Amino acid sequence: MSRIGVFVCHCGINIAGTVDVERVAEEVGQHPEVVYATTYRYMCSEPGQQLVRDAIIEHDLDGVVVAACSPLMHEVTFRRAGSKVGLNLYRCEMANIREQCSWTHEHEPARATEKAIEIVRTVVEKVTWDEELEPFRLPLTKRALVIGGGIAGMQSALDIADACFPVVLVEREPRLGGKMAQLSGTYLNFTAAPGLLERKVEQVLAHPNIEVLTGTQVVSVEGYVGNFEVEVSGGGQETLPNASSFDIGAIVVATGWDPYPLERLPEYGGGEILDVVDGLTFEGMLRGGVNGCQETLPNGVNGYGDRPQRGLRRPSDGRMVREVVFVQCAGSRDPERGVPYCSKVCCMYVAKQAMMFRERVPEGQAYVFYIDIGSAGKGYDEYVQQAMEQFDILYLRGKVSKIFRDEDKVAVWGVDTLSGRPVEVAADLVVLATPMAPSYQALEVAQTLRVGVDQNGFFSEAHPKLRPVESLTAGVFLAGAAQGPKDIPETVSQASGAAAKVLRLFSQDEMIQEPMVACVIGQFCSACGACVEACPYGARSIHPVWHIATVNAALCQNCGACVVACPNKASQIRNWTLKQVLAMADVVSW
Amino acid sequence: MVYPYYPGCTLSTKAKNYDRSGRAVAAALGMELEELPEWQCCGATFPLVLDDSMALIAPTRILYQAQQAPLPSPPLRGRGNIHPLVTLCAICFNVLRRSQALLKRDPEMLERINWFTEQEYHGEVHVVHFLEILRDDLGWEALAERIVRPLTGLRVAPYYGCLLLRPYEEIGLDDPEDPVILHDLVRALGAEPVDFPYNIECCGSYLTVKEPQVSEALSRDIVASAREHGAQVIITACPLCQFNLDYPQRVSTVSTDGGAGRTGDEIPILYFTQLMAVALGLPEDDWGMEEHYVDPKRVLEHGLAGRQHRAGFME
Amino acid sequence: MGFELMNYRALVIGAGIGGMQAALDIADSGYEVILVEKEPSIGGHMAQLSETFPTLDCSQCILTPRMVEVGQHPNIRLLTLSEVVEVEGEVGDFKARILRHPRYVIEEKCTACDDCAKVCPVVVPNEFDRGLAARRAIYIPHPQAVPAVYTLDPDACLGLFPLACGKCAEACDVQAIDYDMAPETVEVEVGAIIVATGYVLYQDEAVMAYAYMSHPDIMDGLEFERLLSASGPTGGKVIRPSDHTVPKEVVFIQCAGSRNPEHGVPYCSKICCMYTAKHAILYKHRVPDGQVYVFYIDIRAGGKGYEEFVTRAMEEDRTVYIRGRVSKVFPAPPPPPPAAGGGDGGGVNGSKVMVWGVDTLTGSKVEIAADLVVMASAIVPSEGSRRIAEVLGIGVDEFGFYTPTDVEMTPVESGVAGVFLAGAGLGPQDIPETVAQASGAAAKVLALFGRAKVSVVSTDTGVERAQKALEETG
Amino acid sequence: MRVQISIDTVRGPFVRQVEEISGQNLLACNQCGKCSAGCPVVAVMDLLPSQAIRMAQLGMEEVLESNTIWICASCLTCATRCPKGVDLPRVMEALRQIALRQGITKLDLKRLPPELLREVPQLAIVGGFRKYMR
Repeated sequence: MSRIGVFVCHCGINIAGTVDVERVAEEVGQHPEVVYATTYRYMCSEPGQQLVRDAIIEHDLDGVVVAACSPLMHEVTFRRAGSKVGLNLYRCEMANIREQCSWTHEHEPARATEKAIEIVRTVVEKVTWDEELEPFRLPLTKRALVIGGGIAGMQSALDIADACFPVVLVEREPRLGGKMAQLSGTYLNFTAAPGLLERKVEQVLAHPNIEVLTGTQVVSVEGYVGNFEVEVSGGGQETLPNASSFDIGAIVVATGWDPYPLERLPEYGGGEILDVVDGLTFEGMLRGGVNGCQETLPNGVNGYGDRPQRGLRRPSDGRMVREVVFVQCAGSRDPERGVPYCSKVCCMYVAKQAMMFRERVPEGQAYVFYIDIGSAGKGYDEYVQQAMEQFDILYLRGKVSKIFRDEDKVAVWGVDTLSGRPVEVAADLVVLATPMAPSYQALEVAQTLRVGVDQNGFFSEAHPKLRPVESLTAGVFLAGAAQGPKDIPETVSQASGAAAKVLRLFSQDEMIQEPMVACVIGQFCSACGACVEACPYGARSIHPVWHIATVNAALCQNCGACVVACPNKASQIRNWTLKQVLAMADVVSW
Repeated sequence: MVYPYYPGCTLSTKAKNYDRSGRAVAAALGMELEELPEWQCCGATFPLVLDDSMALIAPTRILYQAQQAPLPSPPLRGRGNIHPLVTLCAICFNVLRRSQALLKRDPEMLERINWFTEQEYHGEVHVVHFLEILRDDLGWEALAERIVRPLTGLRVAPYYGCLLLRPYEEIGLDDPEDPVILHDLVRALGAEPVDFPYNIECCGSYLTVKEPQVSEALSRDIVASAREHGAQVIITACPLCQFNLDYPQRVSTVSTDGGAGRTGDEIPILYFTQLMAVALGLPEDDWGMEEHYVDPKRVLEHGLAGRQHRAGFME
Repeated sequence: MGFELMNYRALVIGAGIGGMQAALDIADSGYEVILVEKEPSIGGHMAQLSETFPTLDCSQCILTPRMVEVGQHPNIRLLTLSEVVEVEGEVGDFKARILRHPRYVIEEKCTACDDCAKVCPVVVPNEFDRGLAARRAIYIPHPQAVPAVYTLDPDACLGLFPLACGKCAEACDVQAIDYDMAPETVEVEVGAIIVATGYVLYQDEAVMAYAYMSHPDIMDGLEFERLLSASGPTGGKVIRPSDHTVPKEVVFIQCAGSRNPEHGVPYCSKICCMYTAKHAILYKHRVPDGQVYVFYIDIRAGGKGYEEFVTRAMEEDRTVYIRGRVSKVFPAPPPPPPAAGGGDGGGVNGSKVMVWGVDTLTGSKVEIAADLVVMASAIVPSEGSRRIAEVLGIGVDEFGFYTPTDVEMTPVESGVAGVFLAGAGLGPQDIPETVAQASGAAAKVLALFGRAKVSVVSTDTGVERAQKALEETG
Repeated sequence: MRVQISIDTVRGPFVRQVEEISGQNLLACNQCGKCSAGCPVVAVMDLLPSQAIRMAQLGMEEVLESNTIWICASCLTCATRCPKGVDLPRVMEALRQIALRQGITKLDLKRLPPELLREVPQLAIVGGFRKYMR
């Protein structure tokens, strides 16, 4: 017989507003394995946890069911609370009567209460058969891999390396710097980007703990947090050190972004009209001399000398640009034909580019078509105001509908929704603020790492609010625009954040792993190999000597594929055994 | 191959030349456009409101007629044994194709209309524009092979207008922003397509009966744009576009604003079928050139005869 | 870089979500953290929020596990009701003096049984609920507070010196109340400091031609959060403070004080567009037949799923966005006596709040008779930020926000070695940004400690490699 | 004159009618203005197309008095480019229908030059009847 305690949480009114929690405690208290059942307003609060701890001691409990929210929320809380007074971590379980009951059946309190009782009973059945388990301890390789040598990846690498852990920094391009190397300047300091970046690049290259592999890509990643085996390939041309495979403990993904293809904007003449360019191309033009990007130095870092030159020539015929039109949201905020999201950085870089243009071409005029000016944050709105007030940039609120070549001009058909007038500008050059799209290799990297991406192809963070730099794959962290559009300050902060997660991981001497993994009941196993084939993680094999299936606990992710595949019911998941599942199913009134 | 064909009102009256040249061209290419035995006006506008099923009755009757016609053999490419209905008029095409699409996705509406009309329309007719047959079934190369009088050097501006292209979701004939089908046709005829930015701008459509000055202004902009880009001829697939672009040029002062308004600046507006008839070497009777306000013959003859003097027609 | 002395211990000032995150990252890495919070409980503003954008996760549900984690962490020493008053020394060897205000309740003894508050005769507005509810002089800010202990508010109490009442001590079974508790100064030695003092909402009546304080049915965004919160004073029911009816028409005014260099602050407060959209959605969940209007200048929805979230407020919850500033908000004259049988209560009995604004898109002046007006007030640094900056010798801008050495390249570095910055004290930012940045600040501390721990073997290999790489790329 | 905005206007019968007849969610429009920017006939409209839908959003029935809804030629340029997938021609048609159903007639063929009337294709007249009369 077990001695199980059941603790039903009100969660304020979240549960108690719908479910009769007292009745749940009372009904479940009748169960033969349950020796104690009670309720409390917020079980997760400190007095609530104290109540659980006290009850474990007082009633000599060997199993606990907390009927409250999702286990994702508080399983760790209560397991930790129980373990303080000697309860085995794995004999403490959550019964989710909030997300799966009170919240979904708000309008049927009576039936919700019945359902809550059943939910709690099923978990009581599970705990009855739960084994006392102990976590595994695994070795940990304290070397980090950073994928992407842009500003994000370099910052992460520096922070990790500064803490004296070795870092392997892999960059697909022949040199470090990423997109920032293509910029003319950053928002707040027009001409500083090349210099700022150069210092960062030098720091990385000079750092004794960072191994930089440019012109290199990650080709395969095996293993798991703390113990990845990473293979990289230099595509032949670069000189790689002998080892093209590394033992890695943690990975930071900083693959950045690529510009949205201009060709997808046919109504703007994208890809067809030479004088319709995207923001990144215009950065190159500003960075270069009068003739645009041609004067960019081969190292890609610094395009012009001490002073920017006067004038700017356009790509098609080399004529001097006098009037330039910027079109914001060119492809973004367009769920119908472009991308649904706001690209976040365009409002600021357009203001910057327009001001830089005016510096270069004092007699010129810049127009900006916008829907909303998204200059959010301290100093940002002021920056755009400065563009309007001091640089005479004309902002027009309205989306452009059509752009076409009109003799030697580029005709822009727009609207000013504030005066209520359609407007037409005969421009020399048009800059489309196209959205930041995920790097063209992001999907490939995601698949290699087995990390999720969102519907737009950006890497998914573990939680949008509280775990913004972690992926859902243990040991893989996210930095920079790989996770979503971001400007440089945010990228740098976030890249350091990702580094913190790596440092936190590396602060341990060994890894702790959940013990709820697959196991094999030896006498049932016929060594048929079905589980080996079914396992997506390569955790199963047939023992050459004993000739039964075995489990590599470090690789097992507890997915259950082998359980389904096994014809003999020999493969089972610890604490999710068939016996338990059937006992739980028996409770439910179908 | 015999295809059921819906000419529509305008092609039976004011735009007989479109109908005549279209049938002649089809015949020359081995196709027969067989007029539906019984048809009525399609209504000229696809109902844009959700609470007006009456406007769907006429198109449905027409679609029903097509459903009753014998299947062509061989069928249209990729259409198996679905009954086709060929159109030339871009407006009729638009109304019929959209009506067909609506009836297919809204079985309730289909049932209601069938109840009204006391006919059993199944909702499966493929409304096809003759241009699509040329592109998808005949093919531009095959067409080019049949050309006996290549229009080499003739600069033709394809004007697409609205209803041949939009809405893309239901019409799907070509890229709505960057269409090429008429360009390709022009190339197949040996002529030179002229790209101009107004080629998908609206001519004003039926505004011509309410605000004629508005549609005239729109049309002038379109013609002027084509002219600026060096066009000698504009082709279209829509009788209303043809009228709206052609009619304002009837008087010698083509344009009152801007410089390009002298006599001799007029640009003939042809149906694509007329241009095809010329290139296929069909008898002049089949061209139907007499109905135009701007006489096309001058440009055609000159353009065809004096190919080496092509610059002479440009300002 | 060598270190003469390194205290492997960090001081984190401010225990909102930023400070908590930084503290956890450092503590989880095996270093000791002193976490100082001036309020009775940790959690900061995030604990006050109802749900969070854009996922509508319940704020307390995701926050309280973290709070508990902080409260129970073996490496975190939590000092609430405390302020850092003096810091001397330098990186690796800071000495900080921390003033601990008396709680008058012994933390180790209090069981949060509420017996004391039951007998306390004093009723004052509850700060946590932004004054929408009352508390006693002895109170706990909210049930999930960490530490989960009561606090005696000496200003509200009838009198401690001499003791005027004493009822709470009588009621306390565990003798946790100590009226003689005195302020105490704690001195700690730390190697690094993270400043995460956060923000408050701008509350200058002069800015508000909107008559903010004069009308109970005009409130700021945090008050509205408390109204929406299931654990708030109304249990999540949206009712008007004035007459407790359900408001049927709610006007939200964005940029109330922000983007207003003449009468407020010139900067954009960054988070208001998103939380206002959230308010609109949550209000509609609670009052399905209600109508929301949002006055805005620009919609700033930069972030993952943000644009889509605002779209949802418009399309699904039918929020009417009106592009234009509000010029004037004033109490409407009371309505004429209702005709017999008219009105079902919802806002009809009470007076309305008139909102005069403009729709710049049609070019018309508009007028809305609202039941409730919510203002997205500007975000300003919390009160103590200038003083903290002085104590630490770090820079602030004209508004009191901390200034990093380089906003773009070193956004969490203060300029004083060993002192790092995180969160809204640097400028308006939302939760994920704050959390990422706080981890970023933690990374700097971890790197500092890590570097000091490992004796760096300086070899030429790094320099050689760098030179080689430069040659290759050059 | 201040425009009174309230539930009675923004959720009033006019808004409902426009949405029902057009099948469009008026509030899906975020007023970016791309429709107005590309409209071929905007020059002679007294309201921008985006302003017409704006007035419909706010329940401003005066939109029926504007010439914009009658100038719109249903060319579908706006619908093709709208980033939010709003079918503005349907909204315009709904506005026209509401006006027409109130008994307004906008087409007087007698006012047309007789030579134009003689020449104009049939479908222009049929279309005109459909669009401007009831």
